[in-house]
Amino acid sequence: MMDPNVKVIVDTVWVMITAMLVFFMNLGFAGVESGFARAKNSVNIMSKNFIVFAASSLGFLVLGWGLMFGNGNGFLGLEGLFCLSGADNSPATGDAYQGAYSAISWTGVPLFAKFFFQLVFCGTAATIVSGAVAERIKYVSFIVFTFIMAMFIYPVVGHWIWGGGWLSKLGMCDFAGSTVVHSVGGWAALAGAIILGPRIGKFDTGQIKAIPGHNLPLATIGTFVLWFGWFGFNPGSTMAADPGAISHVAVTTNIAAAAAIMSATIMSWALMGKPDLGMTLNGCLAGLVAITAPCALVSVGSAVLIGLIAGVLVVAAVMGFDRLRIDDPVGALSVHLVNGVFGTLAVGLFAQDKITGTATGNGLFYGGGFKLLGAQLLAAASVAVFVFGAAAATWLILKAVMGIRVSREEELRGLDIGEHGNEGYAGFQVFTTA
Amino acid sequence: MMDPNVKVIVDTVWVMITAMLVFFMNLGFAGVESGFARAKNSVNIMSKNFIVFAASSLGFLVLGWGLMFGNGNGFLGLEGLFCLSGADNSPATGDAYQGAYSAISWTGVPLFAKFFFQLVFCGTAATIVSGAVAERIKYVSFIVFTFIMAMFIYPVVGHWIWGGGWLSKLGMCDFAGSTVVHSVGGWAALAGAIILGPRIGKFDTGQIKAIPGHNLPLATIGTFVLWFGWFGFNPGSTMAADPGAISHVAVTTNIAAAAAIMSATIMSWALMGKPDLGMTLNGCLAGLVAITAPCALVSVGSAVLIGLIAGVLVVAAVMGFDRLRIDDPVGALSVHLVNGVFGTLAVGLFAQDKITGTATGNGLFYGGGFKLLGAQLLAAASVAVFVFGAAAATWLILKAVMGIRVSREEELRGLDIGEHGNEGYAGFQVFTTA
Amino acid sequence: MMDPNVKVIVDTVWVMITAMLVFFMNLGFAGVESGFARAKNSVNIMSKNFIVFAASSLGFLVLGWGLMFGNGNGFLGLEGLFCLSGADNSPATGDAYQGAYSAISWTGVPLFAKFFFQLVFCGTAATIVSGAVAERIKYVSFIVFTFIMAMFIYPVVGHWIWGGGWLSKLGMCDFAGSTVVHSVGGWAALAGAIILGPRIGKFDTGQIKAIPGHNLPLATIGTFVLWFGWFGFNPGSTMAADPGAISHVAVTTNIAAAAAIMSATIMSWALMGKPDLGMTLNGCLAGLVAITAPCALVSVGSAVLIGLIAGVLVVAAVMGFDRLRIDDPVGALSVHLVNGVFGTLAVGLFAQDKITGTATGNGLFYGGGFKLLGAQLLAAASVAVFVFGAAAATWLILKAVMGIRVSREEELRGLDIGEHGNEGYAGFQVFTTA
Amino acid sequence: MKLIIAYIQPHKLNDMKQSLYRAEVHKMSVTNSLGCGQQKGYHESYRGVPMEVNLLRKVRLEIAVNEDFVERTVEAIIEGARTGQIGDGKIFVLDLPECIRIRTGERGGAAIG
Amino acid sequence: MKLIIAYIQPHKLNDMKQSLYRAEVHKMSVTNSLGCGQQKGYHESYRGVPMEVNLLRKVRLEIAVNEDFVERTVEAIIEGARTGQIGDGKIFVLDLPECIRIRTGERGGAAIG
Amino acid sequence: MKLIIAYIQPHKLNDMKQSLYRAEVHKMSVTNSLGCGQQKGYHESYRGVPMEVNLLRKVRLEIAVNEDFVERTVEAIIEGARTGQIGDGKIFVLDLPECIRIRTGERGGAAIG
Ligand SMILES: Nc1ncnc2c1ncn2[C@@H]1O[C@H](COP(=O)(O)OP(=O)(O)O)[C@@H](O)[C@H]1O
Ligand SMILES: Nc1ncnc2c1ncn2[C@@H]1O[C@H](COP(=O)(O)OP(=O)(O)O)[C@@H](O)[C@H]1O
Ligand SMILES: Nc1ncnc2c1ncn2[C@@H]1O[C@H](COP(=O)(O)OP(=O)(O)O)[C@@H](O)[C@H]1O
Repeated sequence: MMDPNVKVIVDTVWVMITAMLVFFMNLGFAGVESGFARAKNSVNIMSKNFIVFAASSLGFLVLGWGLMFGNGNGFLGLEGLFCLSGADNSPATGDAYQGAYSAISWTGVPLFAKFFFQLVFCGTAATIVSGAVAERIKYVSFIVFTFIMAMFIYPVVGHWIWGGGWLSKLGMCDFAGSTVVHSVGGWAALAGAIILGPRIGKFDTGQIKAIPGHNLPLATIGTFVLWFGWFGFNPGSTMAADPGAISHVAVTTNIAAAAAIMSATIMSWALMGKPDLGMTLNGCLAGLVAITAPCALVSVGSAVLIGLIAGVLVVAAVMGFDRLRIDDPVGALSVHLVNGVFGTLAVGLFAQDKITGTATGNGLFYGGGFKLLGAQLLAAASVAVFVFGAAAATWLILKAVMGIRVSREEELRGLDIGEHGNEGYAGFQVFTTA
Repeated sequence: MMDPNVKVIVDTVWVMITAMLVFFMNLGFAGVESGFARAKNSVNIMSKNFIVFAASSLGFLVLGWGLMFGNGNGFLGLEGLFCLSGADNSPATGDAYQGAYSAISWTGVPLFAKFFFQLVFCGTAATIVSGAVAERIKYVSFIVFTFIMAMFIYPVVGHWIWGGGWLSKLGMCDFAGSTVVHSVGGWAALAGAIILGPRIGKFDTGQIKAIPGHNLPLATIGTFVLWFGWFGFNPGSTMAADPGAISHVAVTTNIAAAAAIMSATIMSWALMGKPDLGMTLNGCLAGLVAITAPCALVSVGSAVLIGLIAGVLVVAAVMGFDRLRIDDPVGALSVHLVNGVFGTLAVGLFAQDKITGTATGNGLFYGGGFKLLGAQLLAAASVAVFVFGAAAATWLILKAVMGIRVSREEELRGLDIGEHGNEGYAGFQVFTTA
Repeated sequence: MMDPNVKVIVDTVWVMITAMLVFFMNLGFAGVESGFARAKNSVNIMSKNFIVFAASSLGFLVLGWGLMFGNGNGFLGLEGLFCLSGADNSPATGDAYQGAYSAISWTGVPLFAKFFFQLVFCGTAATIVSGAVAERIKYVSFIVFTFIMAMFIYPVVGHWIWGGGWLSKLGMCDFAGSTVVHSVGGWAALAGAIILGPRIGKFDTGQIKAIPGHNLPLATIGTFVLWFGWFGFNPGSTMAADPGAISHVAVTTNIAAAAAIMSATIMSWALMGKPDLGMTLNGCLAGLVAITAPCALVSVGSAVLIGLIAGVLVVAAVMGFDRLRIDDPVGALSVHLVNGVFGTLAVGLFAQDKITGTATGNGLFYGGGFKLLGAQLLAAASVAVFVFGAAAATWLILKAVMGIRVSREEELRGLDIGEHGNEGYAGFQVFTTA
Repeated sequence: MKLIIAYIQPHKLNDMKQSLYRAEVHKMSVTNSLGCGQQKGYHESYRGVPMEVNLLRKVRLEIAVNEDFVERTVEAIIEGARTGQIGDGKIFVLDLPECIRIRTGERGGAAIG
Repeated sequence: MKLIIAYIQPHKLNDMKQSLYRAEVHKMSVTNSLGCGQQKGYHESYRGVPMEVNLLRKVRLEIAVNEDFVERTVEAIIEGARTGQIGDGKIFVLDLPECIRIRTGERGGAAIG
Repeated sequence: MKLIIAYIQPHKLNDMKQSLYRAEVHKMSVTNSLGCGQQKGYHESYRGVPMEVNLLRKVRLEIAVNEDFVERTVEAIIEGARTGQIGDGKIFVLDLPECIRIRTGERGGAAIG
């Protein structure tokens, strides 16, 4: 047995560094979302993506953490609710742990390390919403919604799955957050996109109009950063420097992304005649989202399959949401919602018990029958109902109270001038006809 | 007691990785500064921000390190001055250490690890100047100034505070460099901005004219990178993988940034009617600068307060420097100087003895009386006098010898063509009327 | 002797984190290459740089790794060729190791950690080609070539030098890959650039025409990211958290870059009258490439010299390739090929035996005579012959089978529209006259 | 022949293209422009400094037509561009003595369309 | 009516707007343009390759005025744009037979201002 | 005097500058423009949505010349810009009653060159 102090140190170093990488994903989201939007809204999108993490940081500290990890019932945390105020003797683990946050006492790092790592995940869920509501939402309403996300919606689901709640008790397993982070963000985004309605011009004339993004190089940079950050997101979710697990997760994560890039590119090549860069980028993210839940629970071969499927799904979904007249400027729904759900189910299909140590039982394809798959399905469904419902309610209340959509004039001229009084690219000649 | 070899290894890994993150901040500064400037000067600003770290690397190696950490008197290092040539038996620490650089023998990592970590801090101080003198300074003069900064000005102050000099002996405490790095950079920048004078058109007609930045998305990307890098800057300053300390510092650092983002945004919303993205970004940096000195010495609650104040200060300062007719295109003074000083004093107010192990005594608000606050005040004042004086002298000499400002024609056409013969965005239609 | 488990853990953490940094270099290449190209080709270049790592990931997994590290003869790996299928008991090292990949059993990390680290290096070699063939190559042909690179060309050379092949047996030493990665990429790029021919307008009228890059800030951002990533590339190549070695390598790597930045800038200042930002950036990369092989084998002083020379070489080479009418839009040949070769030879000149532990014998300047230099020369030459030959053959076959160059009309209008149906900067007014 | 120059609100460009097509005017040239007119512009503040923006984004059209097309073209522009609000823009009609099609060298009315 | 087209140095735009306001000319359209004239341009080198830049950034103005405003407008432009150095630019005055205000349909002189 | 306006394919700009220099026409102004003409444009798809691009990138030239230069200028433009393919562009020639050189105040033919 190795020196326990050393283990705490190395685990903490690993958790902190991977958490920093996940934090860095905020830059990635900002790049992707503003790159896929129009120049006249670039400042607004940057502002949203920037302030969203500030709001999450405050909201998750004040209440979110407590609701998510506080000892409580199957649905909510109840102990040490506010500002990490609960008793805690971290890094003590297992039975040695005494405190208000037992659900996360399996990892032997200081409380603040746990908090910081969980905080960056909360921020990710909140930022996903930003993309789907882009180019038309009121800045202030978005900020308020972000607080609701970080303080209530995200932590409640988090409690169910990672906080010792009812879903975890049913054996549902979401290793790094395909459901907890991505589909939670996705369902909230869907509610927002539907309630806001499409951007002016998107579906006006009956048929679907393309609204090209203003800076695809920026979107590409953003996607690279997200891919990079995912090496914190997934391998870091071990919350311990376990050599076998972290290297396995890094490889499955990367190969799923690679496979999805290929299948999404080929798919768009086939369907549209040319390989659309936007689809290639969305494909990468789709693969990463899909492998997030299973990354430590499946083999490298399964990861390739999961990636290939994710890449096909995302292209179909982007086109599908347009057909459904749901306007998602950056493809956030196709990436995070659709593939968050798929990744969650993929665990039920491809999981191999203890492949990196985590006991999950086998998935359907490995003789585990429907037990695990059932739990995953139930989780996906119940999260859908709760998050979509809660988010829709929140959006509708905000709509009634303060309004959530900018005026037609402002939308036409651009939210940069309207909401911020700034121009994204002062001096540049930009056609703002669309 | 844990295996000392292991401690050296883990500490070195931590120090090296966090140092790399701090290095990465160079990208952040480049993005923020060029984004806030005009397109016609973007190449010049990128060039300055790029070469500044090369110059610092050479200058700090040749002399800076020796002056800063060499054994000497209260004001200067005298032993092993040049090129790390002094005797040294790192990673030996404390009494076991024998060598020319005793002041930094408290950390048990190899000499080169100490050097690399300190080098990236030196580079940060030098790069701060770049923003305040942007859009009008001669490239060559800036390069020369950078060498002076890295070889003399920065190391001298560094010796006073981190090199066992007179201020450290008085109990002054600057954990990660609000004074050593940020206000040193800030005072040098102030001297430069005053001696250079404002950009053409900024204050010409008597009143203040706005000169919008050309690429706010780039500025936002840059700020995200700085925020990311700060997780190396502050937690890394433990120079040891101390689980409790590094996780505490990460949380205080992040929450101060979040609080400052909020207060700066609300402040600009209130004062200007709309939330200016530039102010939100400056707010983030202000919070980070302000928490740099106290990050390991104060509670999370205090960090929130410090952040809130920093956000308000930076907005007031940006508007104030305009009123004073001091032209700082990117807000470097408001961020690094004003909040560097504030952060230094905040230690004297909010410090709680040994909160993460460092013995500082309590600050004023925690019953420590004026002892610590006094030392912090004295440090802030003496650094102001020395750096402003030394920098002003340097700028004036350079002005006499080689000139420091480009010609009027060149400034109007842009420094990209004038100084480099390049265009930042060849092919793009950019209005260069302002 | 320290706890072996701990060593495995810390080494794995180090290897994984540095590998992530190397992965991140993909963003850097994308930024540099598209920034130096024209706006009308920015989407295509981003697409190439994005998909190249996906293709490498799949290709290296399927076959590349096995050819490179599988036990075999001096020229090829033969055991465990496909999909890491060979027997392996990593992290066992030395004699304790039993498996198909003995050549890399010197590092005590899990197989997947070895694979992930080697994969990101393979990706780098493949991506180098992208820059030299930019603005005229067919997307599909580039993708096919990338698979050939990752599955055959790169692994074969890798086997010779890092896989226990004939060159390693001759005592040739390439610490982090000046030859294995950079000159391999460079020779393949040279073959491509020659066979493709220059871009329309580059040499048409007999004399050389300048084709300015469309986004130098983006190119600068990219170079910063590469510099950052190199701290994974070189220090990580220890594949073990050896405090002395990693800190030494970080310092030599950084100082060589700094010196090269200075010499390249001064050189372009002298030759062209003004300091061209593009040359400064290429200078940085040149220094990094040149120090890649010697980083752990030479002193800091030698690193400065190597950097200075690299900076001069790259400027001369950029101008030289133009004179030779070889069109390399981003300077990939001058950076990776010329300095990859130079760095390889520099080991033979400046190496000091065991300076960080690796036994190389001394270089020429340290009394080691021509032994080491000879091995380095032989390696450089044989790699040149093999890679240039293999790549040229591949390009010619692709040319015959599917064509490698886009049509004149497409090249004039831009590959973004032609190959992808996208615009990089929709809405922006961009002159596409050149 | 006449050369018709029109300044319109950027977001009306698509509507106007439609109305021109309906009027069988298929050829035009578009540039973007900044305009200063009745529309007084707006006040913003950048980093705390108030700034008055009085050059607003407009789109400039140039359409060369034969005499008999002038009126329908003007009407089509008005139909497509009009909102009734200040800032709608202006149409200027110039005489166009000569017009040449580069491809064929045709001149005059034949070259217009 | 006349249509006045002027090419000036970009950095003189603000001065010129002032002088036009003083001359009570409040309406104008501005585009940016590249110009090649007496001003010979400059030599640069990009990555070691010399390049001759002879298309310089200029600003193009278009101002439609009634006859009685022509002279004062021209003078105002000269006053605002002149530096006495090569590159100051040119003014071109065209006849403007017709002018229509899209918002109201007004025509002729009434529509100009 | 005449004011010659030409729309050409962007990539022909350099050839045309050459042919104009040969014709001793050294002064011109260039802006970029989007054009819609015979050239039908092209179909693309963005994120799976088909889009029809019918405004193509063109370059717009403005050259003021004295009467005796008109023909050679027109020919030089045709020589430089012509490819024989749809999309080559158009030349429009307007009367130019007045021309002023801002620097000197010179007027008329003297100010053109
Ligand atoms: N006399 C003029 N000369 C040149 N451009 C003009 C003139 N009058 C109007 N414009 C152009 O038309 C645009 C709209 O004019 P404006 O007066 O705001 O519209 P309206 O006449 O409907 O109030 C202006 O922004 C400007 O670009
Ligand atoms: N004959 C012309 N046709 C079109 N544009 C012209 C002509 N003469 C000058 N210009 C425009 O005016 C600008 C300034 O002309 P230039 O000859 O440099 O000024 P100056 O006459 O003061 O020397 C040129 O860059 C060009 O844009
Ligand atoms: N009647 C017109 N009015 C304004 N611009 C025109 C007109 N006809 C042609 N153009 C411009 O010339 C360009 C080339 O015209 P096009 O008809 O495609 O060339 P071609 O006549 O050789 O087929 C168009 O894109 C447009 O910018």
